[in-house]
Amino acid sequence: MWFPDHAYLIPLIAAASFVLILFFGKRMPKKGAEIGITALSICFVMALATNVQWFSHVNSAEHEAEVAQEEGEAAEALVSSESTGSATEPIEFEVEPSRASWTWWQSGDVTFSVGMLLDGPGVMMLFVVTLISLLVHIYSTDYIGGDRRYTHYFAFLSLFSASMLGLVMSETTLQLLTCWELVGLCSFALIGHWWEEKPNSDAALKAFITNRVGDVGLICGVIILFFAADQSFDIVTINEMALNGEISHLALLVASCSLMAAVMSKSGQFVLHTWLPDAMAGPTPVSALIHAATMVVAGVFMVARLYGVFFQGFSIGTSSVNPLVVIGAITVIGGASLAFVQKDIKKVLAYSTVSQLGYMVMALGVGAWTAALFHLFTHAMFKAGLFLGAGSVAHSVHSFDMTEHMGGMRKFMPKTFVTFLICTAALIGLFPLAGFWSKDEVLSGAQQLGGEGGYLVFMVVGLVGAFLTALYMTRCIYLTFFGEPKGHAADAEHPPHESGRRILVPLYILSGMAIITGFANLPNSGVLSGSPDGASLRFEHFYEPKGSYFPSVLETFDHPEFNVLIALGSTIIGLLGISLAYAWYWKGRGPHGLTSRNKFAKAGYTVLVEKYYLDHLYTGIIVGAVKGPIARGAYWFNQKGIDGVVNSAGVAAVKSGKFVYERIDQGVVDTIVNASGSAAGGSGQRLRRIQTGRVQQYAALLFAGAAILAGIFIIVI
Amino acid sequence: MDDLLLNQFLLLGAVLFCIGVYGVLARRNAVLVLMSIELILNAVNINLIAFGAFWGSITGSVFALFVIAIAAAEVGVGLAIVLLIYRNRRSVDLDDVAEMKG
Amino acid sequence: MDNNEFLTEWGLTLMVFLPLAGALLLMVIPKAQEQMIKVAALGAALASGAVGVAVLANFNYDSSEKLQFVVNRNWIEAIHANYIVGIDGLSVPLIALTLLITPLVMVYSWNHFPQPHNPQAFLILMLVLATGMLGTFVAQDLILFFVFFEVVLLPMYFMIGVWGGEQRQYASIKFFLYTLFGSALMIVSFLALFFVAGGDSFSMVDLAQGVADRNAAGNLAMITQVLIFGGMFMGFGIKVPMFPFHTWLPDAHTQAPTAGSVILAAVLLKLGTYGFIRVALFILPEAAVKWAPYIGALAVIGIIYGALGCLAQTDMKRLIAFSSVAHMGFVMLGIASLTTFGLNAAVFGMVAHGLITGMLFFLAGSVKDRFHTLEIKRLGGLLLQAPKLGWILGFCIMASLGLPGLAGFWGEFPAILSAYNPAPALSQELFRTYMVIAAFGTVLAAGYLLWLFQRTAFGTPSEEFADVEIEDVRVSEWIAWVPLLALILVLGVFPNIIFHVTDPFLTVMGNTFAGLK
Amino acid sequence: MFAFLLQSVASTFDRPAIDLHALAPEFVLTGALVVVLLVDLFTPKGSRGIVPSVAGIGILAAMVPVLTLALDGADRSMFGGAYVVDNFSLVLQAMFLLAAYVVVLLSTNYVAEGDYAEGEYYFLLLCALLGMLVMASSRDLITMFVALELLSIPAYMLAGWRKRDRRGNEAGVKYYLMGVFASAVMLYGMSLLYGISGSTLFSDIALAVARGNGLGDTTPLITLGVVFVLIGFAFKVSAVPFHTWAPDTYEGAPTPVTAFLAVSSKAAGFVALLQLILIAFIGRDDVVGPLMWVLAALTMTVGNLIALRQTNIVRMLAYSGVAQAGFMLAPLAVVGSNSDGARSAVVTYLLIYAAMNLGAFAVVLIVARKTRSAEIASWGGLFEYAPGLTVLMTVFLFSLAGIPPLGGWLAKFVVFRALLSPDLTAGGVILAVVVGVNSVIALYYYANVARQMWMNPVPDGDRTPVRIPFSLAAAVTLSVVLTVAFGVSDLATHLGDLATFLPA
Repeated sequence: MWFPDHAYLIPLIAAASFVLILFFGKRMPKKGAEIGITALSICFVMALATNVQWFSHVNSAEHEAEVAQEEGEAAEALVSSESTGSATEPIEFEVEPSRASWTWWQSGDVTFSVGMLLDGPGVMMLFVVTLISLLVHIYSTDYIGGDRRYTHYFAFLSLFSASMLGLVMSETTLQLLTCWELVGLCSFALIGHWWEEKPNSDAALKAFITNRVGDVGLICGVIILFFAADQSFDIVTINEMALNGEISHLALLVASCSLMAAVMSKSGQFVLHTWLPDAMAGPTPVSALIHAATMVVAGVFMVARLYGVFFQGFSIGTSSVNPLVVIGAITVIGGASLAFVQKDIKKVLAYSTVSQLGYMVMALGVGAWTAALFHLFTHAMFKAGLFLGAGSVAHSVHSFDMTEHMGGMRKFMPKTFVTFLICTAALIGLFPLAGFWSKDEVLSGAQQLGGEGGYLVFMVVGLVGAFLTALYMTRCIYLTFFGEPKGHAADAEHPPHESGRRILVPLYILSGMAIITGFANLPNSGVLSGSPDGASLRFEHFYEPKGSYFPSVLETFDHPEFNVLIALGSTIIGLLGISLAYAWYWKGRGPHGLTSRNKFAKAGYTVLVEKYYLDHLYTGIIVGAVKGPIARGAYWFNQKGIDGVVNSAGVAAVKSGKFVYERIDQGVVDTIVNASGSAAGGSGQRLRRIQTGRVQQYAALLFAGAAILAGIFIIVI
Repeated sequence: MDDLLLNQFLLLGAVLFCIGVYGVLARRNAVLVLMSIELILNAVNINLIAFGAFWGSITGSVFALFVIAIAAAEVGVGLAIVLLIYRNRRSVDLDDVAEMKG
Repeated sequence: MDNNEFLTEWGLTLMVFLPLAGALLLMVIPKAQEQMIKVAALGAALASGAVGVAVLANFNYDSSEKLQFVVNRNWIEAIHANYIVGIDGLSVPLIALTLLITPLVMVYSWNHFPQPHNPQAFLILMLVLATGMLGTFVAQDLILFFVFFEVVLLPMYFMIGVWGGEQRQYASIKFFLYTLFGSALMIVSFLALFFVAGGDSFSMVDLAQGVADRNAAGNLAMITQVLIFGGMFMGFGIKVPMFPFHTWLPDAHTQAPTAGSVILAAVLLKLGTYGFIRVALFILPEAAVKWAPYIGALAVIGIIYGALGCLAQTDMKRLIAFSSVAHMGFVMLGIASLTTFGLNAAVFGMVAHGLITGMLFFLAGSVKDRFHTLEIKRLGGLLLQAPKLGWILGFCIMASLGLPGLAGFWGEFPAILSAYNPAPALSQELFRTYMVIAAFGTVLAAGYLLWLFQRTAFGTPSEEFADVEIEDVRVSEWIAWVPLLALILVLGVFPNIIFHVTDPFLTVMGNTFAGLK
Repeated sequence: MFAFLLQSVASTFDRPAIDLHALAPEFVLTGALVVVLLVDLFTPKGSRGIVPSVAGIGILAAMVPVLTLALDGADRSMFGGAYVVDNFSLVLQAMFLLAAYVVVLLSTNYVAEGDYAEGEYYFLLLCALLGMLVMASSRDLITMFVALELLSIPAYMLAGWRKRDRRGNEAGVKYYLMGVFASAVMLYGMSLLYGISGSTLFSDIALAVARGNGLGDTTPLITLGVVFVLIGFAFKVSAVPFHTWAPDTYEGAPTPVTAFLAVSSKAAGFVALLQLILIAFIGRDDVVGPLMWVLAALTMTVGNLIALRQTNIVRMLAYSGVAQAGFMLAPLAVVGSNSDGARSAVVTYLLIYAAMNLGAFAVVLIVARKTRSAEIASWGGLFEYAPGLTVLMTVFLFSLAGIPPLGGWLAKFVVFRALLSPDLTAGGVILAVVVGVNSVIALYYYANVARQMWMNPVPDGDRTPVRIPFSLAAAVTLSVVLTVAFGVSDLATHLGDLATFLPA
C-alpha cells in the first residue's frame, strides 16, 4: 500500500509547487502555470493510485473478515447445524486507516503531533480535490490568461490545493484547524484577486472575518475536545472516546455546538452564509474550486470527520431534531429561494451552493453520513461544472449579468450549453444523473433514520428544496441560453463565440462525471435489490470508515434503504419545477405581470384561448409568489437583516473601538495619568507660594514648624 | 539652687526667648532683628547658667561663654551683611530684600 | 576543553558587555568617520552575537530546565548583591531574539538614519540598549536584574526623544515616567522579598527557596506575599504593558524612530513578561495563584480593548502599537493560566510578537520613508506601487492575526487552550470565560489588521501619490527583513524549535502550580 | 560665684592628654588656612592661581593623616569623650576633604575671573571645612555647637560673596538670618538637654534621655529639647519646612559656594543628625522616628513638587537638593528598629550624593561660562555643540534621579533597604512607597533638563564649542568617575557599612 501510506506527499508536492511558483514563476515561459499544472497532475495521478490501492485494501480487509467469519461459522457448524441467513447479512469488518505521525511540538508530557489519517473520506476527498484543482488549473490558463497577477494566482491555487489536501488527511484537530485557516487565507487572497476595486477587497475581508467568527467556535470546540479526550488532539482517539462514552455528553454537546459555528461560517450555513455570495467577486475558476467544490465543504467534511462527536453530542441516532439538521434545513430553503432573484449567474450558483451545502449538513444531521459525503462528491462535480460553464459564458460576453448581457447563448456556445445543461440536470436531480442518486439518499435518510418519528419533516424540506432548485436552475438556463441575446451577447461586431479547448475539456470531464458519479453508490435495496454486489454501494463500501472510531459501531447508526416512492416523488417534483419554470419563461408572454391585477384579467381572458390555462394560473401564483414577495422578502431579510447584522456588527465594532479609544483610553485612562502629572505640577505651583521671598515669613515658618512639631510630640508622647 | 528658683530662671528664659522671637518676626529693620536675636541667645544663656548652677557644674557656664563669644562673631558678620545691603539698596528694610522667591 | 571552560566562565559576560564596549569605542571615533562608526557598531553587535551563538550552541538542550553557564561572583557585597548570570530554557529564545534584532536594526538604519541624523549617538544608544536587554535575560540575581532592567530606559528615552516624531518629547517622558513608576514599586518589592526570604541573598533561586521554606513552615503571611507580588505586578505590568497601564505604549511606539519602535516591540516589552515568569511567578508561586484571576481579567480586557483601540486608529503605526496591547494580552493570559501550556504559549508569544510586530514596525517605517505619512486615509494601493513591500505587509499581517502555520498562531492558540484548563487552584469557570473572550479577540484582530491591509495595500494609490515613483524593497531592507520573515515562517511550521527549549523549565514550573491548591 | 568657679576649675583642671595623631587633620588644615592667608598677603595682585593651589594642596595634605589614621585603625577618644576619632569620623572627614577639594576646583576660575577677594575666599572655605572636620568627631554639645558655628559663619559670608550684587546680598542675609534663628532654637534645645542631664557629653545625655534623671517627669522637657535640637540641624539639611532659605541662597550665592552649601554643609548637618540621633537620642526613637518620618515625607514631596516648576537650573538643583535631603532623612525614620542600617544608608547616600551633585554643579558652572545664564531654557541643544558635556550632565541628572546603574540608584536602594529591614513595618513600607513615588516625580524635572539638552534647538543659535578650563574638567572627571563607580561597585555601600561609631 505504498500510495495511501505516502499520501502525505501529495500536499507536499502542491506546497512545493507554491514555493516554486512564488520564487521562480515569473521567470518561467508560462509564468508559473506549468509548474502548477505539472504538480497537480502528479497529485492527481497519485490520488488515483491511492484510490485504487485503497479499494484493494478495503476489499482485502473484507476478504480477511469473510475468511475469518467462515472459519468461525465452520467451527460453529460443528456445534450446531443451524447456520442459516447469516451469509446474506453484510460482514462486519474493520479497515485500518493509513497513518503517519510526527511530533510537532510538546508541552509537559503532552505531545502534539502532525500527521496523516487517511481513510475512506480522505481518499475520496483526495480524488475530488486533485481532480477539480487540476481541471481548474487548466481552465485558468485560458480564463485568466494575460492577467497581471497571473503568477500569483497560480501560486495561491497551489497553496490552496496543498492546504485543502492537508485538511482532508489531518491526523489531529489542531492540524485540521491549521489547514482550515490556511484554506481561508487562500480564499481571502483569491476572492480579492482583483483588489484594485473596493468591492472585491470588501468581499475578501468579509469572507475572512466571517470565517474568523466561526473559527472562534472551532477553536473552542477543539480545545474542549482536547481536554475532554485527556489532552489529545488525535481525531481517532477523540472519536473513539466519544463513542465509548468516555467523554461526558455535556462536553460533547458543547463541543458540537461550538464546532457548529465553524461549520456555519465555512460551509455557508445560515446565518453566516453571507460571505459566500460576495465571494463570487473572485475569478470564476476560483469560485468553482474553492467556493463550490472543495473549501466550502470543509465544514461538512469536518463534521463527517468528527462524526463520533456529533453523533453522540447531538444524539443523532435517537432524536428527531438537532442543530445540524435544523440549520441545514433552513439553509436548503433559504439558499434556494434566494437563488431565485439573482441577476448574476454566479450568484445564482452561489446561493445554489449554499442550498446544496444545506442538504449535506442536513444529511449529516439525520445520520445519513454516506449520503452526505456522496452528495458532497457528486455536487463537487456538477457544481464545479456549472461554475466553469458560467465562466465560459461570461468569458465570452464579459459579464455575469444574465438579464443584461446574456440570452440565446446556446446558439453561440453549443458545447458549453450542453455541458451546462447536463450539470443542471444533475443538480436538479434528474434520473439517472449524479444528483438524483445522492439527493435521493439524503431524502431516504431523512425518512428512515433517527429516533421515534424520525426526521420526516426534513424530508419534506428536502423535497421543497428540490422543487425550488428545479425552478431557479431552469430560470437560469432560460435567461442565459434561451431567449433573445441582450447587451454584450447581442453585440454584432463582437459576437460571442465558443470557448477554447482549455476551457471546454474541463467542462466535458465534469459533465461526464456528473453523469456517471451517481452510479458510484447504486443502491441494492428496494426495487434495486437485485443489483450486483460488486457494483452497488461501492461508495459506501470503500469510503465509509469501518472501525471503532466511527459511529457504525453503535446500534443507532444505520443506512437508509432505497425507497422508490421517494425517488419517484423527488423526480416528479423536479420535473414539475422544470415544467412550471418552462411554462413561465418559454411559453409565458409579456413582462410577466401576473402578480398585478390587470394582468390577472388578461390571464382570465386568455383562459379559454390558451391550452395552458391551469399552467398559467399555477405558474403565476406559485412561481410568481416565490419569485416575487417571498424571495424578495427573503433577499431583503438576507441583505438588510442577516447581512445587515453582520455588517453592522463590523460597524459597531469600529464605532465602539472609536468610542473606547477616544472616550475611555484617551479620555479616561490617559487623562488620569496625565492629570496626575499636572496635579503634581499644579501642587508644585501652589507650594511655590510658600516661598514668598520674605525672610521674616521664612522665619515665621521656621518657628511655627518648631513650635507645632514640639507641641505635637510633647502632647502625643 | 532649688527647683523653685530654677523654674523661675527657666521661665525668665522662656519669656525672653518668646520676646526675641516676636522681635525677629515683627521688626522690619534688620538691625532690630539682630538685636532680637541677641535676646534669644541670652535666653539660652540664662537657661545654661541656671542649669549649671542647678547641677553645680561649670559646664553650663562654659557653654554660655562659648555662646556669648560666638554670638559676638555672628552679630559681627550679620552687621557686615546688613551694611552691604544698605550700601546697595540704601535701606535695611527686610521686606525689600525679597527679589528671589517661588 | 579550554575553549569550553572559557565559554562557560566568560561567554555570557562577554555577550552582554561586548555591545557596551562597542559603545565606548564608538565614543572615541571622530564623528566625521561615519562609515567607520557604523562598521564598528555593527561589528560590536555581531561580535556579541557570535559569542551568543557560541554559547547557545554549547547550551545543553537536554537539560534546559537547569541553569547553565552560571557565573557567580561577589558584586556589591554590602547589599548582598552578586553578579550571578546564567541561562536556561526560558532565557534562551529571548536572548536569541535580542541577538538577532539588534544587528538587523542597525542594518536597516544603515543608510537612512532618522533626523537629526547623528549615527554615532544613535548607535551608541543602540549598543547600550543591547547590553541592557541581554543583561536582563541572563541575570539571575534580582539586583543585577533590576539594574539591567533599568539600563534600557535611558537609551530608549533618548532614542524616542531625539530621533522621534513630532510629539517625541511628550512620548518619551511619558514612557520614562511610567516605567520608572513601576520600577520604583518593584524595587521596594524586591527588597521586601529579600528580607522575607531570609535576607542573605538576592539570587533568584535562593529567594524562591527561602519563600518556599517559609511557606512550608507556615510562617509567611499570605498578605505579605500578595503585596510583594503586587509591587512586582506594577513594575512588570507597566512594561508589558497591561491594561490600564498601557497608555504610554501607543505614544512611545508612534513617536519612536523605526529602529526604536522595532526594538521596543521586539524586545523591550518582553522584559515585562519575562520578568513575570522569571521573577514573580518563580519566586512567589502562591501569591501568583492569588493574583492570577486578576491578571487574567486584565489580560482579556487588554485583548478586547487593544483591538477596539486599533479599530479607532487613523495612523498605521499607532494601530500597530495598539495591537501590541492586544497581543501581549494573549501572552499574559497564558501566564495567568499558570499551566505549562500557558507558560509555553507565553514565551512563544513573546518571541512571535517580537518578530512579527518588529517586522510590522519596520514596514511602517519604510512606508513612512516613502510616503512621508502614515495616515491610513492617504495611503492605498501599496501593492500596485511597491508590490513586494505590500506582500510582505500582507504576510506579516497574516502572521500577526494568528494564522496557523505562522509564528503568531503558537502564541495565541496555546494561550487560549491553557485558559480552558487553568492550574487547579484557579477557577475553571472564570478562565473558561476568559478563553471565550480571548477567542473573540482573534476575530477583532483579523478585523483591524485586514482592514488596515485593505486600506493601505489594496485599491489604487490616492491621487496625491498616484504619480510618485515609489521604490520597492531596498537591499538594506531585504537584509534586515529576510531573517525575520524566514523565522516567522519557520517557527510557525516547526514550533517545537522553541517549545523544545522552553518546555523543560516551564514544565517544572507548571508542576509547581499544579501542586498548589 | 566667680571665685567658686575659679576654684572649681583650678581644682579639677588637668591638662588633657592630646593625641596629636588624632588631631593631625585639623592641625594640618589649620596650618593650611594660615598659609593661604599669608600667601595671599605676599603675592602680587596679578599672579593668580597660587592661592587656590595652596588651598587645594592644603586640603590634600589634610587627607594624609586621615588616611594614616584609617590605616592605623584604632579608635581614639579625647577630652573625656567629647572628641573622638572613629570609623565614622574618618569616612566623613575624608568625604568632606574630597568634596572641598572639588569645590576648590570649581571655584578656581570663578573666583579668579570674578574679581573677588581670592585669599579671603579660600581662607573662609577652609575655615568652614575645618568646622566640618570637627563636626564629624564631636561627641559633645559644646564641641558640636562650636563646630557648627565654625562652618556656618564663614558660609554666611561666602553666600553673600558677590557683594555688589543685590541677589548676592539677599542670599547672604537670608542664609544668615535663618541660620541664626535655627541656631538659636537649637541652642535653646541644647540648654534643655544640658539641664536634664547635667552634662554636655552625648553618652551622658543618652542615659538621661533614655531613663530620665530621677527628677520627676521630665519627659516633655526632654521631648522639647530633642525636637528643638533636631530642628536646628533640620534647617542645616534644608528639611521642609525649614528649607525656605535654600533656594534663594543657592540662587544668589556664587555657584561654587552653592555647590559647597548643597553638598558639604548639608552633609555636615546630616553628620550632626546621625551623631545626635544614634548616640545621644538613641533612647527616644519614639520621638525621633515619627519626627524624621514626617520631615522626610514632607521634605521629599514638597521639594520635588516645587522643583517641577523651576525654570532656573540652580534653583531647580536647590529644590532637588531639598528632595534629596528628604530621601536621606527617610532611613532615620526607622532608627528605632534598624539603627545600623539607617546610619549606613545615610552615609552611603551622602557619599554618592556628594559625587553626583558636585558633578552637576560643575557642569552648570561650565555651561554658564558660555550661556551666561542659569535658565534651563538656555541649555537647549547643548547636545549639538557639546555632546560630551551633555552626556556628563545626563549621567549626573539621571544619577540624581536614581536610574541604574548610576550611583544614585544605589543610594536610593540603600534607603529602601533600610526602610524595609529587617522586618516589614507599616511605617517603613509606606515611607518606602512614598520614596518610590517621589523618585518618579523627581525624574520629571531631571529629565526635563535632559530634554532641553538633547531634544530642543539651540535658543540663540550660538553653537561655538564650550571651552572647559582644566580645573573644572578635573572636577567633572572626578565626579563622574565616582558617580559611576559608586553605582556599579560596592565602594559607597562598603564605606557606609564601615562608618561605625566608637562604642560608647
